Amino acid sequence: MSTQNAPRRHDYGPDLRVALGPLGLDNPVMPASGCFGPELGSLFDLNRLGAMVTKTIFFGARSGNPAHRLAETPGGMLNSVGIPSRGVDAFVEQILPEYRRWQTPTIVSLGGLSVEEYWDLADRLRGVPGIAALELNVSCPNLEAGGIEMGASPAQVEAVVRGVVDRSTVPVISKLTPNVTSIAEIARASEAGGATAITAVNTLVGMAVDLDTRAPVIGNMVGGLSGPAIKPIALRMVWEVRKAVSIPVIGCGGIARACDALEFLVVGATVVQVGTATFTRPDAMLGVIDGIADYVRDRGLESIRDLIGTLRTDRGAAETAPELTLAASTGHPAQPAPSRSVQR
Amino acid sequence: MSTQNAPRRHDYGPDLRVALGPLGLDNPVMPASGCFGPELGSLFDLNRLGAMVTKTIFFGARSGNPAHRLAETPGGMLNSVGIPSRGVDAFVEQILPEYRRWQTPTIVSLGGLSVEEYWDLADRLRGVPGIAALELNVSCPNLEAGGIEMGASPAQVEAVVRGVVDRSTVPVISKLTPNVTSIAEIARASEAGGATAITAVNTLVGMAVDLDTRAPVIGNMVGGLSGPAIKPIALRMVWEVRKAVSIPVIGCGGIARACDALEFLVVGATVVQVGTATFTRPDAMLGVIDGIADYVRDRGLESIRDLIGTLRTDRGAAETAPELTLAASTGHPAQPAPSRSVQR
Amino acid sequence: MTPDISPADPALASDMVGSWTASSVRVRLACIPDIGRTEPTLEHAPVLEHVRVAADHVLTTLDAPTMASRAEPGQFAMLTVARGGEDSPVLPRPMALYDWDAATGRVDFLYRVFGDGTARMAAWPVGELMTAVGPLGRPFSLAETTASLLLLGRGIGICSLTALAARARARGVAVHAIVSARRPDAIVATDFLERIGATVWPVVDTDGSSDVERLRARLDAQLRDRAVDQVAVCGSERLLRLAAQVGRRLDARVEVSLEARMACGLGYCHGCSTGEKGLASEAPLVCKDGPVFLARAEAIGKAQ
Amino acid sequence: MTPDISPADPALASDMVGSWTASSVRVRLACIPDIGRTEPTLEHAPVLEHVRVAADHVLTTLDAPTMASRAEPGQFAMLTVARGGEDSPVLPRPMALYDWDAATGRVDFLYRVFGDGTARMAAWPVGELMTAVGPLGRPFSLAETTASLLLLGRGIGICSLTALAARARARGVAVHAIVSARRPDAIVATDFLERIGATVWPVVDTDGSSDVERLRARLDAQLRDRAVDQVAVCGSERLLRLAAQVGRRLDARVEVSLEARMACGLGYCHGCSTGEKGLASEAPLVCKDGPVFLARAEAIGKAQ
Ligand SMILES: Cc1cc2nc3c(=O)[nH]c(=O)nc-3n(C[C@H](O)[C@H](O)[C@H](O)COP(=O)(O)OP(=O)(O)OC[C@H]3O[C@@H](n4cnc5c(N)ncnc54)[C@H](O)[C@@H]3O)c2cc1C
Ligand SMILES: Cc1cc2nc3c(=O)[nH]c(=O)nc-3n(C[C@H](O)[C@H](O)[C@H](O)COP(=O)(O)OP(=O)(O)OC[C@H]3O[C@@H](n4cnc5c(N)ncnc54)[C@H](O)[C@@H]3O)c2cc1C
Ligand SMILES: Cc1cc2nc3c(=O)[nH]c(=O)nc-3n(C[C@H](O)[C@H](O)[C@H](O)COP(=O)(O)O)c2cc1C
Ligand SMILES: Cc1cc2nc3c(=O)[nH]c(=O)nc-3n(C[C@H](O)[C@H](O)[C@H](O)COP(=O)(O)O)c2cc1C
Ligand code: FES
Ligand code: FES
Repeated sequence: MSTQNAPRRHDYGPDLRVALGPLGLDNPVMPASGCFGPELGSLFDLNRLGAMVTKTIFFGARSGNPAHRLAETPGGMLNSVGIPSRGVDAFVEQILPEYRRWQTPTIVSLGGLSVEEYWDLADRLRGVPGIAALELNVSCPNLEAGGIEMGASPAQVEAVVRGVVDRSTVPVISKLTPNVTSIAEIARASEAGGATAITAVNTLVGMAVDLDTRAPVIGNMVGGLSGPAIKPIALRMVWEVRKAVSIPVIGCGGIARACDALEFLVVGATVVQVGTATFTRPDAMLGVIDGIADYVRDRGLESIRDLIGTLRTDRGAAETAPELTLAASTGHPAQPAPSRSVQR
Repeated sequence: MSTQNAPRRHDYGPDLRVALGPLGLDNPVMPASGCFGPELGSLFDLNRLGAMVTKTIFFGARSGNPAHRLAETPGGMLNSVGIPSRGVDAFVEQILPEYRRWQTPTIVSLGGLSVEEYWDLADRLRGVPGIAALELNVSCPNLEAGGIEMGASPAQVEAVVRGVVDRSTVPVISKLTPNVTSIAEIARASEAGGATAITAVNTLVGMAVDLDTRAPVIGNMVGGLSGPAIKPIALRMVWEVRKAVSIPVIGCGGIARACDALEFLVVGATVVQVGTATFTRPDAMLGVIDGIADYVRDRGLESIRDLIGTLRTDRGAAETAPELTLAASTGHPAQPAPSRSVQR
Repeated sequence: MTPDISPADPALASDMVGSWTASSVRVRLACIPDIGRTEPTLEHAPVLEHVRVAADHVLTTLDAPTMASRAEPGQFAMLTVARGGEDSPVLPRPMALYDWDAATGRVDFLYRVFGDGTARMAAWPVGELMTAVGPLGRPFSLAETTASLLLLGRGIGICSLTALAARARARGVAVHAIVSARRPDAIVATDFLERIGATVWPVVDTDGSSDVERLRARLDAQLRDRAVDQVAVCGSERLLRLAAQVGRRLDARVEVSLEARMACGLGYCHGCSTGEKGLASEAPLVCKDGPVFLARAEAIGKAQ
Repeated sequence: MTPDISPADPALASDMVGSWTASSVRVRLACIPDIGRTEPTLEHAPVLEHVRVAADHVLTTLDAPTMASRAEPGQFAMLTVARGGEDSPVLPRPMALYDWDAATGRVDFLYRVFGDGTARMAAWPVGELMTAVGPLGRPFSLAETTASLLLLGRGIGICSLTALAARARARGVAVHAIVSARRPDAIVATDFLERIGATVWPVVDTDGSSDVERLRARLDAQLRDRAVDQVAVCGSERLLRLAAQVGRRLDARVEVSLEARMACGLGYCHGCSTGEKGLASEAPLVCKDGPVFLARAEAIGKAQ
């Protein structure tokens, strides 16, 4: 399972392999939880994906939220599916086998309405074959703590992660909510809890109103905003997480094309997840993988790993033609500004 | 200056007057700070606006951020202008007189890098004629508190607001940042500090990377995301603020058309601000006002005030045709779901 | 307005969509067996042509041979309305397969230009590729023994019924179609239905002919001597109730095609649940457990 | 690579855009007086036609009579690229006024189809209204005494210079235009310039003719006997430096048109600052204090 030795299921040309701790991946592209299912296997070869991620499962069965569960917004969408679940036993017996029809590693997303629910799930899944890693969706209300989002509390996130890590033999990924003042703080709590990697981010809480009825469009009143609209926010948060922790980061939020994914890799994501874009075009992930391969090849890089975290923060040097500099006119040390302004 | 007696500068047909405490407005539409200037007066009649809002001013002169200061994103834009300022004296002597060419009330936006800077500004502006209200832009880093955004701390927001209220004779509006876990908490702090109204929200922090140079597109690395992309988030936050406080709320974020503004009014905003849309179409605010008037007229409402805060949260009743109900099939008390699913 | 509630039936619960109740009749919906569904495919399909068929109604033809070869009446496709370089609108649009030809690979969609997505569909440049996923969902059933089929379509709801009508006519089944719309210029598909030899009753709100009580009376009169073995309905709750009552009286099987907002159309996003509450697990999904459901009318007894 | 820095000149500071330094020459930019600017207007202007003038280059004509009646050479407009029902792209596109006719109200823009916004402009349905704000910014100056004008335009930078050329020719001024582009098929505006009687030197990267040292030599040779009173440049830093050096040698006034990302074009959003750091207050705004700036070359002395 190590990066270097893992057999590659598909030849992308350049070396696109990455690793999340002990889990080696053929390429850095995987679906976002809730935006993927084995049903997609009838549309394209799921062996081409870096990994598969299940929809979040809960311990028991849940019916999910009332309709409407979806609404479209400028450049994005709101969803409040409410995580219907057939329960963990049905998952292991009926759903997980579906995933095992492909060689692609399967990451199972776990949810809970209390810290212990995550732990119980981890206990139940311990040793179940066909699970490459667990992703903890902590964007759930903690019913024991008054319904406040679990993921907003560093202490609760750390407790959830630590408990699951203690109970698992596979890598544990902590998936963070963006609805917080400091995502860096939650990232550090995840790392402290023993997470192998961090996924950033889940959806931003949003709302829409139907002006005919003056009622919220979404049955649950509020829903999660996803899609290209949130990409700038997600990218900034991934960068903040990257600076806060030393474990790998999985970037997620608004990625529709290779260029989006590359921005996440440049700011320091090791892996990217594609969510909403799979609805727009079910084969979006293939375009992302191919486009990343093209970029790596065109730039003459040895491997995708030479790209990750290469954000240039010395803007002047990065942007200014060597022989020309727009210099400060006040005698301060040169603070070069972009020279582009006259270039066309 | 009371709502009922204020002479109306323009006849909109229906009664669109609203009030922010003692400040009566002809209609509920005003620009968002930083997205407006008297320069627009050459394009349309600024007397048609409910109010005018200045760009945020600082006490001293500031040069602002390096280029690029702007970038476009899906359904929105990033900006990091950095609030260049000629300082408060230049503002009073050169800029404020420009605004006074119109009868529309002028709201002056204040910024600061410490709690005291806001207070000093309030002291300096006390009694200056032509200022209808102050709006406190607390989305500024507090340099004295390690550069953390002032608006993320309830205590600091309360201190800023209270100090300015103590020093002012005009209404004080607290403008909140959306980059927090609980905007309700910051809203309550503003109310406790004595704010007359609350504006929600400022921009969400975002980022973009130039894949040619691998440097951030924005000179300041990160910028504020605005425009239609953020509307669902802003709307949700306005609703949360509405539920948290009893003072009027000014909704802001992604409003481009009357239908957007109406959604904010329905969830409980008394006034709306239009920012980015004025760049897209400089006359966007006129379209918003006219469209609101049409809606109020078409629905047979007496006044815009009959619309504010009328969100229906009893979904079934709002959505279901009276004679038909999709009933639960398990014997639980009826939980009507939308009947729309078969209506087309 | 509190509806009558039928007692819980745990065995049926997960298959149950819900029940519509009216003064004297309750309509219960249930899933039909998952046998008619065919394997979907993703095609980058060129748009072949657009034909404006009525006010705001457009028929768009795609070249989608695999979909055409697998389609069954009542199935639908998810059509991406973001063009090549665009990433939004993020959601594809669910559209019934109006008509198709397995030999040529042509698939037709007939839709009302309603919002942004359908406006984009109608403006899609001819020749440009559109991402299309289908066929999706469980089709209408058509029993071997069916000799007479009644269709009730409201608005563009009729577009989900045309292919069933064509299949039925090809088998020699008699087809009667009530095509209901607000205004005469929103009546669509009647030419298609007439061409294949269906009896068509167009009815509209503007002259009151679409009124459900008038329809009921007319149906009572016209159907007196004829048997109806099957009823298919789409696009209106009132028509659904009428259909269920007719079906109950004539002992005919009634199927309804439902709509819901959809993201995936395949069954993995759970966005299109009928939203039924109070079930132990999730209510049926319109895209995967439907869009066609079985409808049964039941008289509401006193003893609940 | 650390550039030479000129000592602070507080009086100039707020007018100073910056200085480009090369091995032996520094180019200093300063604002020109705010006298030529005209009052902008907002027009909902019908698109009259699109003409494809070169590979990826389109000339679009608007019916914008007020703008046409007020325009001055070097000014620009902000064109909304979101169509009627759309709210994004949120930023309008700054475009130089390429040519106009106050009598008919026609205004031409010539642009390279580059990204989403320019692609939308080129695809804008003829007859549909486009929101256009202009004329904006400070125009080029043209002194009464000017008898000979040299233009240096790189890429679509030439589009900011055409109107100045026309104005100059109308006054009988001799106009020499160097039109530089990457490839021959990206050379634009030469037909316009020839029609008005300018001498045009098209140069391209593909045959090396656009190389700045070759241009310098050619200019040295050709300009030996002729006077050049004014130089206007747009679209390239190298050409700007060349222009400044030529201007310094011939004692000619040199003006450059700059670009920056813009949101308002009017001076209130502060998005387009030249970004100069270290000034006491804000650096000049390209939209309002420019886009045309005065450029001066200075030899770099030892004693800084
Ligand atoms: C299975 C199925 C088959 C359909 N077949 C047809 C058909 O043959 N002809 C036809 O005209 N219409 C059909 N519809 C309805 C069609 O999908 C909607 O009219 C269309 O999505 C409207 O998109 P819009 O962008 O124009 O409207 P908008 O209101 O701008 O759409 C906004 C969002 O709401 C969704 N939405 C809006 N209305 C509906 C609706 N009625 N059902 C589901 N989602 C909706 C859209 O998909 C989109 O995500 C069908 C719907 C379903 C579920
Ligand atoms: C005063 C002025 C006059 C101009 N005149 C012309 C002209 O006559 N012909 C012409 O072809 N181009 C001209 N440009 C450049 C033109 O504005 C850009 O090419 C255009 O904005 C690109 O838009 P896009 O959507 O196609 O590109 P994208 O890259 O998709 O644009 C993304 C964003 O960046 C901005 N942007 C991209 N390139 C530039 C640029 N070079 N300058 C400013 N903003 C940019 C866009 O406005 C937009 O907000 C001018 C620019 C300025 C400032
Ligand atoms: C319909 C839908 C369902 C989702 N369900 C889940 C889920 O079950 N668990 C989870 O962790 N995230 C879920 N998400 C969030 C996505 O995994 C992802 O974090 C988010 O959508 C941002 O990425 P995107 O912009 O690429 O969609 C869901 C998102 C959508 C749109
Ligand atoms: C270019 C730009 C400059 C802004 N400057 C300020 C400012 O000076 N003070 C402030 O409080 N908000 C400022 N904002 C934020 C807006 O006032 C507004 O809160 C935000 O843009 C969301 O609204 P919108 O989506 O309608 O633009 C600025 C926004 C933009 C886009
Ligand atoms: S639309 Fe995704 S499950 Fe039905
Ligand atoms: S573009 Fe707004 S100030 Fe220049």
